[in-house]
Amino acid sequence: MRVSTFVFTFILGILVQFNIANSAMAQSQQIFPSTITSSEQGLLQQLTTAKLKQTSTLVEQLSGNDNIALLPLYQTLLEGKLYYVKATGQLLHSEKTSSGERLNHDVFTAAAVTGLDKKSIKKIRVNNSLRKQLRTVIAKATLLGSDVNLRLSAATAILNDVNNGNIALIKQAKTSETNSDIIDLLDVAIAIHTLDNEIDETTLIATIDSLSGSVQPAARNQLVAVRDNQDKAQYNEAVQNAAAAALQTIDKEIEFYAFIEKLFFGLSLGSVLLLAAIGLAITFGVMGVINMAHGEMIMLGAYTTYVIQLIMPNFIEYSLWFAVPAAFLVSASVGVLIQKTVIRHLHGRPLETLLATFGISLILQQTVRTIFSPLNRQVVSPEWMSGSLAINPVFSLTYNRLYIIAFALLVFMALLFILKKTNLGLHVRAVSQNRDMAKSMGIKTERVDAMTFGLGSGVAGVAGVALSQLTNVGPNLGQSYIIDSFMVVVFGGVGNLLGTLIAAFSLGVTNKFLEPLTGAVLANILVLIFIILFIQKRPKGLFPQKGRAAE
Amino acid sequence: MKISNLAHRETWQRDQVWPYLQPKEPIIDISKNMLLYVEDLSVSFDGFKALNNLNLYIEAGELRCLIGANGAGKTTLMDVITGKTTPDAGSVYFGQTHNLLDKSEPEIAQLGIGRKFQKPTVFEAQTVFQNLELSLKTNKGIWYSLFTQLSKGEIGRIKEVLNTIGLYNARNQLAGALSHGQKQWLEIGMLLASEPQLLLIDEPVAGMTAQETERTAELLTSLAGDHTVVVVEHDMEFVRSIARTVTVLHQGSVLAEGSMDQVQNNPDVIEVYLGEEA
Amino acid sequence: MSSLLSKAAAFRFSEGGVAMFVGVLFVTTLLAAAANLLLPPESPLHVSTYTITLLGKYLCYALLALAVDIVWGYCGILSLGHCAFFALGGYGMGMYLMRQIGDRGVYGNPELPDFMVFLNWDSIPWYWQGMDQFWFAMIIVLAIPAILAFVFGWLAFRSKVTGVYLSIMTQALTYALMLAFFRNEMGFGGNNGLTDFKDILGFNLQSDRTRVSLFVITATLLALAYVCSQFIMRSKLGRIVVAIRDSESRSRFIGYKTESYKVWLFVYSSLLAAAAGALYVPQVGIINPGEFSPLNSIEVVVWVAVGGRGTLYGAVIGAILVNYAKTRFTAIMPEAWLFALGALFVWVTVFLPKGIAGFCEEKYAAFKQRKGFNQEVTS
Amino acid sequence: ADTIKVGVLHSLSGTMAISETTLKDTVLMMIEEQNKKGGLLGMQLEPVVVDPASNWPLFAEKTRELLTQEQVDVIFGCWTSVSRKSALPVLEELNGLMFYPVQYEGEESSNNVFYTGAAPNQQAIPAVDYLMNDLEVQRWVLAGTDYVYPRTTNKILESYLIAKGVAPEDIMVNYTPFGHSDWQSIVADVKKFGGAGKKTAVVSTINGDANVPFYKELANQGISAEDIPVIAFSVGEEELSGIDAKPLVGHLAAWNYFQSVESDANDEFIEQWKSFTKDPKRVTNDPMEATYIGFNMWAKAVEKAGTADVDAVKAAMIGMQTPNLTGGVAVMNKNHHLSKPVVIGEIQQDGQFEVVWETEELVVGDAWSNYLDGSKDLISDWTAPINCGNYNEKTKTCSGQ
Amino acid sequence: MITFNNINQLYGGTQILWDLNLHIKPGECTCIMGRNGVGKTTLLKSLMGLLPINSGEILFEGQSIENMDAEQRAYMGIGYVPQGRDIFPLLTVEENLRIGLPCRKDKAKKVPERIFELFPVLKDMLHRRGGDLSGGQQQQLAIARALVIEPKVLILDEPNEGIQPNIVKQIGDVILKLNEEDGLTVILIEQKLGFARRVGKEFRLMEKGRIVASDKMENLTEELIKQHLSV
Ligand SMILES: Nc1ncnc2c1ncn2[C@@H]1O[C@H](COP(=O)(O)OP(=O)(O)OP(=O)(O)O)[C@@H](O)[C@H]1O
Ligand SMILES: Nc1ncnc2c1ncn2[C@@H]1O[C@H](COP(=O)(O)OP(=O)(O)OP(=O)(O)O)[C@@H](O)[C@H]1O
Ligand SMILES: [Mg+2]
Ligand SMILES: [Mg+2]
Repeated sequence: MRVSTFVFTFILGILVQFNIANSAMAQSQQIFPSTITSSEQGLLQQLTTAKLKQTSTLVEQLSGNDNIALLPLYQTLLEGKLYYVKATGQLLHSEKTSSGERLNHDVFTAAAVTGLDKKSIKKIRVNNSLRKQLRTVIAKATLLGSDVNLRLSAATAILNDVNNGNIALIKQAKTSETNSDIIDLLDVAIAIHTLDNEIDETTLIATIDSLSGSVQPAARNQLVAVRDNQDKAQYNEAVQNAAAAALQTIDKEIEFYAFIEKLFFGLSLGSVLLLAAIGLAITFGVMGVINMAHGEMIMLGAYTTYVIQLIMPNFIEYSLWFAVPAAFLVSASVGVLIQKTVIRHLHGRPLETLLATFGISLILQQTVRTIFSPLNRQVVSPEWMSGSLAINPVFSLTYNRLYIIAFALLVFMALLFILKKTNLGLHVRAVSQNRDMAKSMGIKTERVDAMTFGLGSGVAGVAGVALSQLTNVGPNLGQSYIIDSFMVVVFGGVGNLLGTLIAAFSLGVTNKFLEPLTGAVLANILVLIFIILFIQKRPKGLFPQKGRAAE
Repeated sequence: MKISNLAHRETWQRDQVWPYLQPKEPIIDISKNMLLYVEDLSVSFDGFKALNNLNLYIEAGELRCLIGANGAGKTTLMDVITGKTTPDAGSVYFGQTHNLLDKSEPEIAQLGIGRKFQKPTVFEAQTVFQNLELSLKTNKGIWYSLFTQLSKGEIGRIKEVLNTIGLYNARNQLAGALSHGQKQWLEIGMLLASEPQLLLIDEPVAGMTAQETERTAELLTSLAGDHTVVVVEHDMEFVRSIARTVTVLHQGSVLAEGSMDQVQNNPDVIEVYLGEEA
Repeated sequence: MSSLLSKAAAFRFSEGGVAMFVGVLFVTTLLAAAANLLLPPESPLHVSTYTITLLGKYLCYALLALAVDIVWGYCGILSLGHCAFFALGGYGMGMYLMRQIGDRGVYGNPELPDFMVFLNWDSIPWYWQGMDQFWFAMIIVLAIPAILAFVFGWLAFRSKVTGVYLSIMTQALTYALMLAFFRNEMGFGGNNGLTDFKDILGFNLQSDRTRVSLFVITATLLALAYVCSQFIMRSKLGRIVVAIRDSESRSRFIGYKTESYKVWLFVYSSLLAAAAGALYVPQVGIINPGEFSPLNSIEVVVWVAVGGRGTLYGAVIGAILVNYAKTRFTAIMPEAWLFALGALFVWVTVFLPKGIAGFCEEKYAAFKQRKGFNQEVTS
Repeated sequence: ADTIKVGVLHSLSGTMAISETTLKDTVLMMIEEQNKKGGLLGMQLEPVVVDPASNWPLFAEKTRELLTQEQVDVIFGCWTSVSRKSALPVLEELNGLMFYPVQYEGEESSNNVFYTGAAPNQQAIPAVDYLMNDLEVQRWVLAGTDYVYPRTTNKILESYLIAKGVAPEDIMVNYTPFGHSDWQSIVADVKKFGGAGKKTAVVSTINGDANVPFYKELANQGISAEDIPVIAFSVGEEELSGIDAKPLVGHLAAWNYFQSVESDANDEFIEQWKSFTKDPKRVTNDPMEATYIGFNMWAKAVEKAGTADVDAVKAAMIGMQTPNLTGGVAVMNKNHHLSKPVVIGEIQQDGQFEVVWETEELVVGDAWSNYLDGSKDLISDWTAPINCGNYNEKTKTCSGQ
Repeated sequence: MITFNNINQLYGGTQILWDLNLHIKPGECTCIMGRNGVGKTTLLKSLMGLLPINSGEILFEGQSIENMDAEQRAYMGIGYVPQGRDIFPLLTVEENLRIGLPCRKDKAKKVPERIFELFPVLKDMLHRRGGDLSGGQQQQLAIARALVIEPKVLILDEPNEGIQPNIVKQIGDVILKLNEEDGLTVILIEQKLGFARRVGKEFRLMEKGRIVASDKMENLTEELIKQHLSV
């Protein structure tokens, strides 16, 4: 216990440090200065009084001149941070810091504006269509810019909206572009434009061929349009056949990626199952405690993540690094507590642990409800966990899932190591097999029990951190995983860690391959039935404990 | 079965009025005077050969001793005969007709093969009396068990067994509370109560005093003849006192077979099993 | 000598016990029924219809607990999915009651239940055929759970699925059923389930008379099930079952086909559960897939444990007590009742390992010993 | 009696506690407020809170308990349809009175229930209209949790969309189980469906806990509100307060009320709520407004009737008007449903909604959808001479009676 | 070395040990004998701390240990070979042996070679699960396992049960060697007279939970045997 208090204070100390550093960083953010024509100035003034529907026309007019100087305005508006001072009409970039105070800057001069209260400024509202419009405007303005990432997103954005108005810009961009990814995109854009406007058959066919390797949805849609078009004479049979052939190639490729994608989905579902089940594989699989409160250990881990984020609001990006050990400690201590107060009295009565831990799970849930309210709590995903790694337009891997797969494997390895290679592991197994004999061999059974249960619970807590990134953090979090966890452990073979791993992944993958065929509900049911039938074939799971002793 | 008895059966005992409710006596064809055929039996566990091309024939009414080094495969052999372990190859026949390999444990038991385990196994949560009651030789069907009552004869039989195994005073004790040796006795008792044709007895005298050992020896000798008995034991004195034919197993196959004297003087047996002095 | 048998560990309940149990049950039932029907509502002794329905519900739960106890307490088969049979029985009855509504539903369709009209079904699905006949519905009520229990049991016990593996599989079973019944395509009303029943066998379900009758019928059935189970458990079959619980392999080696015994018992138990479910539905007025929820089944196990497993009356007491506690707690301390309930479970398992029944028996035995009632068994 | 008893039938534990506890608190707050004003008819209001624990049969049991044991005069309660359906027969048998404050699938009108939440025509249809007209959506994903509300709503929407000329292959319907947490495949499908070059939107009737992982997955797979907006009917401020709203910005919800609506009544209500819960961060939501309206209407009806007697109050309720929180008035119609405004809002970073569209006038709640075969001809009218919840205008009969 | 003073022990309601007094001399090999069910195993379990005693005192090297946990007693140097072997069935033979290492004074990390010299079979079986071994092999493993903790006293409960004759002899040699060469104190429960006579220096006869005779092994007369051991 003393160790854990120490670690806690230590973490807290660090958190405070970083908090300070981070808010300092936020302040130093810059907004570009600029100069603006007077006609634009007039439009800008109208912005403050315009209704939402008019805003869009104003933006259109503003963007007519392609004035790069207005970029900060668009950007601020897009982020929903554009405000104006009611009295003067001055446009502000206004942002709330996590401590609740508002920082106001002039949009164009970036000069700080102070002395304004909540009532004296008003937000300029944006909606989806406006945002979309702004993005296109920004794309146009940045397509020739110097920032590669901006250019890339601009090129991607423009792909969905190639028209005679911007084709010149696209072509110009292509001549000066050096980045090959962007060039590819621009090529596709030009090809789309060509398909739409060209009438020469050979050019059309050549363009179609050039698109046949591209899995860009825009390109595909254009090809579909060509193939199915009845009206335009230039799309004669040859052209349409070429389009159909190109589509076939594309579809084959898409299908391939769809397969890989499904596999990835399956693995990632599997990793979630693994994380949820792995603590149970210890408390239940190794110690034989039918721990119905396992789900609540996961829940505690998730809530710990929430609390950590509360403590360090400016440091969300790194919060998970603290949450993992903290969740481990919290869940482990609760686990040890449960072990010392309840489970200890239930040696040799495994089925009864089910009842007691069921009671404990009710208590824990209600405790959390009382402390944190029954509402879900908000756990923020750090930036590096959001978004996806785009391999191509039809196949991308979401970062959070990638990290979670890696994390699950890591936790798994660590546990495997502890159980197989350390004395603790050996002692745990000995105690679970023959308590009296273990005692006679000098093993401190009580301590081993507490540590094992703590370990299993702690790992569940760690799983909670990961799950907080995927789903709700609420009092019912645990319940939704408990059945799956048991299913995984049993399917894999009780007491076999490797079995748990394989069971989790195979169930995940099976589920994800079934889902498109049957729908999510039926897929779930089928997997359950599959497990039930499978157990008939192998009554002790995938990896049964073999040998005489198992009988 | 006496005639009068039969009549009594048909009219008075409800469960036995209908022939289909009577326990069917399995017919064991021992016309060749052989009860058990074990041929070319091989068993392996993860590549380890516990039994290796084993051949063994047991005559009806025989008392056979099976000895052999630790790990020679004696218990495994019994496991195969009673249906607990499925062999890789070979055949096991009970009489001329019953292939034991395609039968389940209860079927084999109902055929009349009883077994005592090396490590005593009894129903720990039931009393000694109930342990014996459950092992009685009767119909083992569900509906029968639901409506049956212990008959006078059966109670007498249980008492008799209780006396034989010296646990009469402990009859109301839970079997789980018996000492190791007492459990051994109880298990032998259960075997007696079930009156099997073939008794497979794994190390009956382990943990018994010299006198108890003697008593066991007498008991087994008296059983032979009506029953066929196969005994595994490491206690050479005991083996000597009961043995007519002795089979020595080694590394899963038969090393030697013959009378006690022959076996005892077999140099191979001395080397791998008995040690010089025995 | 045979009286000696009744001394056996698991069969401590004396002959008088059955009579006592049935007696107490009947007296209470009849008194409550009479107090409801005969006494005017103002009378202080009047038992309200609310109480009657509540009691009826408890008795259904008691029957369910009995079913669980029989497989768990006596045979060691810890079923975490017994509510599947309960709910299936309930659905059978629910279907019958649905068909009884006839054209009194909101859409006035004489044939289709409301939810089917609602989802544009044009005819009644085949598995709803015949459910308007009471006798047929009752056959279905018992047959479907029994068949399910048989198939599941046969598969599982034959392949020697035991212990927690079996428990988790039963859980998977009920979970799968829950998901399936949640599906609207199944034609059982999806999440809303079956509700808004009007009458049963022509009797208005809302009338006090019908309620009281249902209550009395439940009590009778519980008594019947109790006597029947007691008979089974005290027969040799009961002892074999306990033997299987303690050492299945030993039982096999003395010639018992343990899988058949287990299947038999499992089916018997599922029948009790189904009957409980069928009686439950008209009394509470709704059946919905939530009844399949694995947590419900676990709760039933907890009732049995609290009452004392391995004793029939323990299961009954446990079910009634825990549910009564639930009713009280949810009313008097709505925010904290889960604490109380959770603590109760923990406390009972740790301090009363044999449940309330076990505790009482121990005390009773000690009391008898003190009083010098030493009844040595003579044989 | 010297008090008027008000039953509160909301789950305080189990899966529904997350939503329903708030409503329990709302009722308690309203009661406290009313008592400060001197109660009703000179009597204090006494709340009777019970916990049906998200267990449907318990709703029936607790309703009976409230009506017969506690003898309450009115019940505020239920969230899910199934809980209402469970309580309904008891209410009708014992002639109780219940106010149901949640948006639901319609297709019901009981003499003993007043429905103060939205019927499908007060939420779903306007929402689709908005998407179609303002956002020019051409392809539709109807995603819902597999239970009655989404099924019905989607059914209504499907026939509505087809009536509006949308091709069936431009509609994708998907159902998931309760609490579904792995949305990878479905979101990928939506992405594919939306990648076909036509403006696509998701109409979400996804319930409860399943929303968080759904939106997270949308964001992670790079689907933004500008590409494929999601309009939800079950996501309100309360739900958003438990979500990191960053990835949701721009997605939509259709309700009859948002906390961000600017009106004096609303400001006051929010203030009151925050001080009642002693939590300055507590948010308000649509079902709370429905509870607010229901409670005030009931109070007014009691005063008008001069008694808390159920029949008298029921009669007094019809035609009753009380201010709602969006600055207008709510009217109770003959079919026991309200007339309400419909507002559509975009989710903001702070978990609030920004109103982007609202109906010009009040929409009358329709108990029986005009877009379902079975219910086209049904109306509900609880005044003489019809006095029926499901009156068939064609056959001129009241079915089920 | 070990002294039992007035030990009483009950299982639930039934008393097994009655005012039992026993003294074990250091460096001796003491044989405890008695019929089935007289309480020999119970006595050893009480010594090991696996069964609580109801009254009385147990002294180990002068220190009273009746309140200590079994694990402490193991650390103090009591090595236990139980009746029925109690191998950890799912651990490999090697792991079964390694369990005891932390108890050793020298904190060795590996199972000492000596063990395999005494029981060569185990060497070949290091990686097989303990539970798979034949009964006799398990028994040898159990003895080896107890020796790993380097005990000062070795207590053996019917160590020859189910062991082939030549190994029985070996075990006898091992016990003699440990006892005579290393000076290890040995307490042995043995039913087979021959073996007891060969390795035992002292004997104690038990009946109904009491020690009824104790003396040097030479003095174990036929009469005593008849009186206390025969049925
Ligand atoms: N289930 C099993 N898995 C792996 N190995 C096994 C199994 N059963 C038996 N063995 C091995 O087979 C060999 C023979 O074992 P068995 O028990 O038959 O010997 P035994 O002759 O009865 O010996 P003992 O006299 O010591 O009891 C042993 O080496 C044992 O380790
Ligand atoms: N768990 C228990 N509960 C109740 N009584 C028990 C228990 N274990 C043993 N006994 C009783 O204690 C007595 C002594 O048992 P113990 O095992 O010590 O005998 P033992 O002398 O070692 O016999 P054996 O030579 O058969 O091993 C026996 O009569 C037995 O019935
Ligand atoms: Mg053997
Ligand atoms: Mg002993």
